[in-house]
Amino acid sequence: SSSTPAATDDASGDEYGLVKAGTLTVATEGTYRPFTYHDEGSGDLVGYDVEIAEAVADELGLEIEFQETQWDAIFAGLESGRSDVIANQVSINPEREEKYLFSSPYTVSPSVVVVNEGDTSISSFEDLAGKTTAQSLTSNFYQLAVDAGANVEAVEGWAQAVALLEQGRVDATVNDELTYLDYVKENPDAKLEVVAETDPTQSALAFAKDKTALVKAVDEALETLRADGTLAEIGEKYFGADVSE
Amino acid sequence: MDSSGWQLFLDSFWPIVWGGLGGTIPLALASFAIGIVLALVVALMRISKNRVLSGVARFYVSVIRGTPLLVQLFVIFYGMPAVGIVLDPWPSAIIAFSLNVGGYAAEIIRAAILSVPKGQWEAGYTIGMSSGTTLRRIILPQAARVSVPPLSNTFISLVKDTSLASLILVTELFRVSEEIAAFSQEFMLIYLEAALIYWLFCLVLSSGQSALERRLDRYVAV
Amino acid sequence: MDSSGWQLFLDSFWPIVWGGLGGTIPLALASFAIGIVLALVVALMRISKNRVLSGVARFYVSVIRGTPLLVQLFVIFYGMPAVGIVLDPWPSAIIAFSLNVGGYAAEIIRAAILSVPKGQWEAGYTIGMSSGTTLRRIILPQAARVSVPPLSNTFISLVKDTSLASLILVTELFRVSEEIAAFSQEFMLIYLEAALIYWLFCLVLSSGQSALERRLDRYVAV
Amino acid sequence: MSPSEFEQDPTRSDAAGRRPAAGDPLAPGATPDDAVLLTARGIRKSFGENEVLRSIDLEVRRGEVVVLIGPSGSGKTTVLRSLNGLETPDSGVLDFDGGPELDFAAGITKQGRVAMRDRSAMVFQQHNLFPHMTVLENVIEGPVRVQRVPRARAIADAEALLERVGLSDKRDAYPFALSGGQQQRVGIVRALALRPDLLLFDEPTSALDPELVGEVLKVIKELADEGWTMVVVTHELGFARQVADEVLFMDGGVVVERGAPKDIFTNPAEERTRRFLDRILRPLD
Amino acid sequence: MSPSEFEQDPTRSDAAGRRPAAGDPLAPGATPDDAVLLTARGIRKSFGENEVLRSIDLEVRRGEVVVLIGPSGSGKTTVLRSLNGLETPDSGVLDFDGGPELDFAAGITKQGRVAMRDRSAMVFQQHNLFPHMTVLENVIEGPVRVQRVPRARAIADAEALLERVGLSDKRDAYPFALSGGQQQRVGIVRALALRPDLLLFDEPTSALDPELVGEVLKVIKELADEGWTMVVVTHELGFARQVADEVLFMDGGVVVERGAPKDIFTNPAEERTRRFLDRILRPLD
Ligand SMILES: Nc1ncnc2c1ncn2[C@@H]1O[C@H](COP(=O)(O)OP(=O)(O)OP(=O)(O)O)[C@@H](O)[C@H]1O
Ligand SMILES: Nc1ncnc2c1ncn2[C@@H]1O[C@H](COP(=O)(O)OP(=O)(O)OP(=O)(O)O)[C@@H](O)[C@H]1O
Ligand SMILES: [Mg+2]
Ligand SMILES: [Mg+2]
Repeated sequence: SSSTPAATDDASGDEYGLVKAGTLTVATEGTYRPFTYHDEGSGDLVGYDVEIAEAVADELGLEIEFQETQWDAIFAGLESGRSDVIANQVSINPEREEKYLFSSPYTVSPSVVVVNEGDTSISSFEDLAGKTTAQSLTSNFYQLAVDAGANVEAVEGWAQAVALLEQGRVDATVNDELTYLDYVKENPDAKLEVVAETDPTQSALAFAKDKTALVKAVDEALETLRADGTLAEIGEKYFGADVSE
Repeated sequence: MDSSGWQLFLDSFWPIVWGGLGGTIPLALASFAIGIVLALVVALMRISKNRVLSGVARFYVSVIRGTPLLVQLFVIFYGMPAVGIVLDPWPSAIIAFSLNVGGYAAEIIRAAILSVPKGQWEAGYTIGMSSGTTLRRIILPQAARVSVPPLSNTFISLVKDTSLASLILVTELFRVSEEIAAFSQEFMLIYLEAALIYWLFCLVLSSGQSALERRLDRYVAV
Repeated sequence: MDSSGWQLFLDSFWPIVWGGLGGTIPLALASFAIGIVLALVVALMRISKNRVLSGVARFYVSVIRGTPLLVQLFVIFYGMPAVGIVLDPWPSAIIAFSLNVGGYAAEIIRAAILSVPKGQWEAGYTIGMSSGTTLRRIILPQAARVSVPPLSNTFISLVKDTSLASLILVTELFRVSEEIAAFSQEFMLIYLEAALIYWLFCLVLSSGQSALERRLDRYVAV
Repeated sequence: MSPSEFEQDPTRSDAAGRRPAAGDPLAPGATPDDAVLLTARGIRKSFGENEVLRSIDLEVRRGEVVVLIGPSGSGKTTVLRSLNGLETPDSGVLDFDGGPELDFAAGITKQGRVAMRDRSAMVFQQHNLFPHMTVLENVIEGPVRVQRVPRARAIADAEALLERVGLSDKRDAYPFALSGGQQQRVGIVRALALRPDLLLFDEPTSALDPELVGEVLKVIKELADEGWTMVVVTHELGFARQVADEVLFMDGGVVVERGAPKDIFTNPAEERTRRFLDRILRPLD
Repeated sequence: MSPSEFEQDPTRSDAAGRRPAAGDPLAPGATPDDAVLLTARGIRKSFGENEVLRSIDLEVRRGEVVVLIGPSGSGKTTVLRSLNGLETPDSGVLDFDGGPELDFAAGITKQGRVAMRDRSAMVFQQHNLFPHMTVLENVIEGPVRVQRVPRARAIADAEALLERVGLSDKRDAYPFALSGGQQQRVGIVRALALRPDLLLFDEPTSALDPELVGEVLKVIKELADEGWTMVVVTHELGFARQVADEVLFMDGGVVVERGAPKDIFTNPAEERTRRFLDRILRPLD
């Protein structure tokens, strides 16, 4: 199949310059629970970001196709024109804003400092100074920890970070509150606690710089979905709360 | 392993195996087959007296072996579109892995060809054969025998290296394990299971190697 | 490449090289040195007539070659704490890579030992040497010559495989590149730069190989 | 199929550019006569600085056996290889009866070398049988692949030749399963099957156990008796004496002395020849 | 240093458990006398189903030269290897003068094998020099590493031996740079440097160019003349005739015939011996 944008006249959405006419091609990791992951392990691709993207595509009258790959390759795919949009809890920061376009945010949630239960030596971001945290490199939590003066060990993802924390090899990990909540929901025995949280961070869909028309349409779609309660509904499903504002 | 762990292990087994049968194995087989042909060409180029040919071959081998496979994949899948070449995941993966095998196997094949005694070339010439015919009829069948063990090493490495293909959207054994690990957060258990399944595949493939060696050894005293 | 890309390339160059000199190279050298010693032991076990020893060696080689290095690293770093063994990143990495090299290099060394003509063992015995002395003084020096090229392949693969060490918190060449890529969002450019730097390292290491081969070849007709 | 079928098939000889065999499978491509088959003049060859052949002249008549003797490194093998096109001399002229004259100084085309190679066949010291082929496959490989002889006929021919050297029962064996003498006899048959005008032997018995030498020498002697033209490098002086029409003693890349075997062996003109013969015939003196 | 220094150093012979050399560096560890050095009785050896030695008896007196001849595969090499401890017979008794009697049927300890091996030294057909060591290093390896002779003395000894066989100028060469005959002479020196009671030669000239055979045979003959005790496997019948005190003809794992060379060669009692000799001496008949 050729990915050159050779939209036919009657295909909808050809004004967006889509990778594949009539289809929104969405890049996502597929291994980042609860935002993008496989149900029952290797079942259907599900998750908060996945359903948001599906709702947006539906609203735009487009088919949807997911491309699953590692974080390393997600932005390379966007830039090389292999995908139209990234739906993977990409948080908005100045470096990224310089290179990509963002939709309006669909997740607003604080970052939290997670420690082992009973560890009283850390009770704020400032306390991370001189402590060791485990972060996945590609998240903005990495930056938060570094800024707080922590000694950061880079890991693959949440699971490894928690493993290190529980094995006592790091003092804390910084992550999205939603990730933490999902984890303790699945692992009620986990002896972890949140000791601090930031102001909320915003995550949004990311696009290549030349996709202004698409971004505009997506923003409108998000607005509609917000208005008709779909975003809140998806939030309820995964977190028991609306996290889109 | 507690009973829920055991259950997860069992539930994951077939999905991971299918990831192997549907991704890892066909990808490895196709890339290996193409890579070997490429390697043969490169090996002959390196042996050739033509300075340009052997220089090109030497450079190719050096770059392939000197740079990470991950970057090679990246360049072919995410870099080539910049020059207007857009390939689908599977063709990209097969091209990248074939080029990689080509670089490693070329040196093995070159050594195997050189290990056939010079007298065999001369015996071919003296019965009137051209270099090409001698190569094909006399030298390569003998070189095959010597090169099976190292090539099977290359193949077994390839089987595991194909896990990088998930980077360019190909679903294979390890990708399936990562999905399960991400869902269940039981990465240690699942990765061990993946390792076990890789190992089983490799055992099967190694027994293929032994069979091939026996076949090629039929003309050698035991 | 536009000028800001070029600037990023220049700014990243030394950090990535330092990642290599401070992480990749010492990790590769240490693991290779230990791995070779291990490989020698395993090779001798496999050659030995003792069924148990050779069975153990065979199993070890099969597992090491049959399972992904990533899983081996994970087991040692994340898995061992379950049985009370908690190792720091560097020791874990060195142990994992040494074990890995041990498995691959054992087969190379075994083949090299077997390639020394039987007459050399007998010549050792007939001047009164024990098996051990013959091995050390007569056989290994000759096996070294044969095994340098394949071992250098193993070493060069190892140099690139050390990038997996970042998964267990060791900072090396590729880790540094990933950090720069993540913050600059210039994945393609930075990965190409990393590949270039790997390649430069490999060129240097290969020239070391050539020098070693020349040294070992001094007693062979040219 | 009887070996004499070779004669009944005129196409074969045309295809291979060689004369049909006589009734006996061991018989050469031509009945011996006194025509000159091969003339070499002023053959020179250097490897780097090392001048290995310094103007060698050689004339071989049809049906004649020429034996080359001389110390190691004197250039005997290089002479044979030059005749077979395995080595290209730096200068000199080679003239095979019926072919174009080849002037090496003027450069020689690939076709020229192939044409020259097709006239002769070499039997090597180390036999160089193809280890991955059975005895029969070794023998028919040249006729079938190169000369395009129909496979059935090539097999029949090969079987006749193998029978003649006493190896019929080994036709499906692989070389490793044969003794040295048997291997060398297969090597000879492989050369014969090409029906060359000229057979070249490079120390065909020197890699053999002493008791196996006889069986190979006997086969070569029979070939000589039946009129094959051959050039033989050997250290078996007794054999040379019985078989050779002419003996050439080489040393340092030149032919020091040449003549009938009885003259050379009993009364060499040159001191160098005498010393060489002494060393071989009376090693302990 | 003069070769006779060996005599001036009584510790040496003790350390190595061997008798000091006579004045000449080529002289054996003992002056020849008629004492029996080695007795082997009923030596049997099978490889799998293949019974290679079927009760071999052998007696070697000090200073004597025993020559083994026989067709390929008759077991000659296996006899030598059994004497040198490279092969362990299935049964039979081996008795080196002054050492314990070894009964193979009763099993033999590692020490027993080592003790036996230390009494003799083997010269191989393919010389088996250590390619990664210079000539001198090859020769002193055994004395220095195994016998713990001081390095300087071992070097002096080696140099004297090398000079005696005409290889002084090659002491720092690597084996690849030597001719076959030179390599074989180094192989002999390497064995001599161990000052063994018994020298074993396994076809020491059969891998050599014919003109190089003489130089090696001459060295062996000199050793014999000087009283070294040796067992030699060879196909050089002229040499055997001149040098042997006793000739054993082996076939199929048994000693078919034994006696003085003149008897065996001119008037063999057994038909098998006669046929074997004929094949070697008159290959073309
Ligand atoms: N391919 C080659 N490259 C360099 N030198 C060579 C080559 N072939 C032969 N020579 C040299 O040419 C000389 C003659 O070699 P050639 O093999 O013709 O001698 P020969 O008379 O056949 O000796 P031998 O009895 O040992 O076979 C030798 O000095 C040899 O080293
Ligand atoms: N290690 C071994 N394993 C199995 N069979 C062997 C082994 N060594 C020798 N033989 C067999 O023992 C028999 C005698 O071998 P040996 O080498 O002693 O004969 P030989 O008289 O020295 O012959 P040659 O003249 O060919 O050297 C042969 O049939 C040989 O195949
Ligand atoms: Mg020669
Ligand atoms: Mg033998």
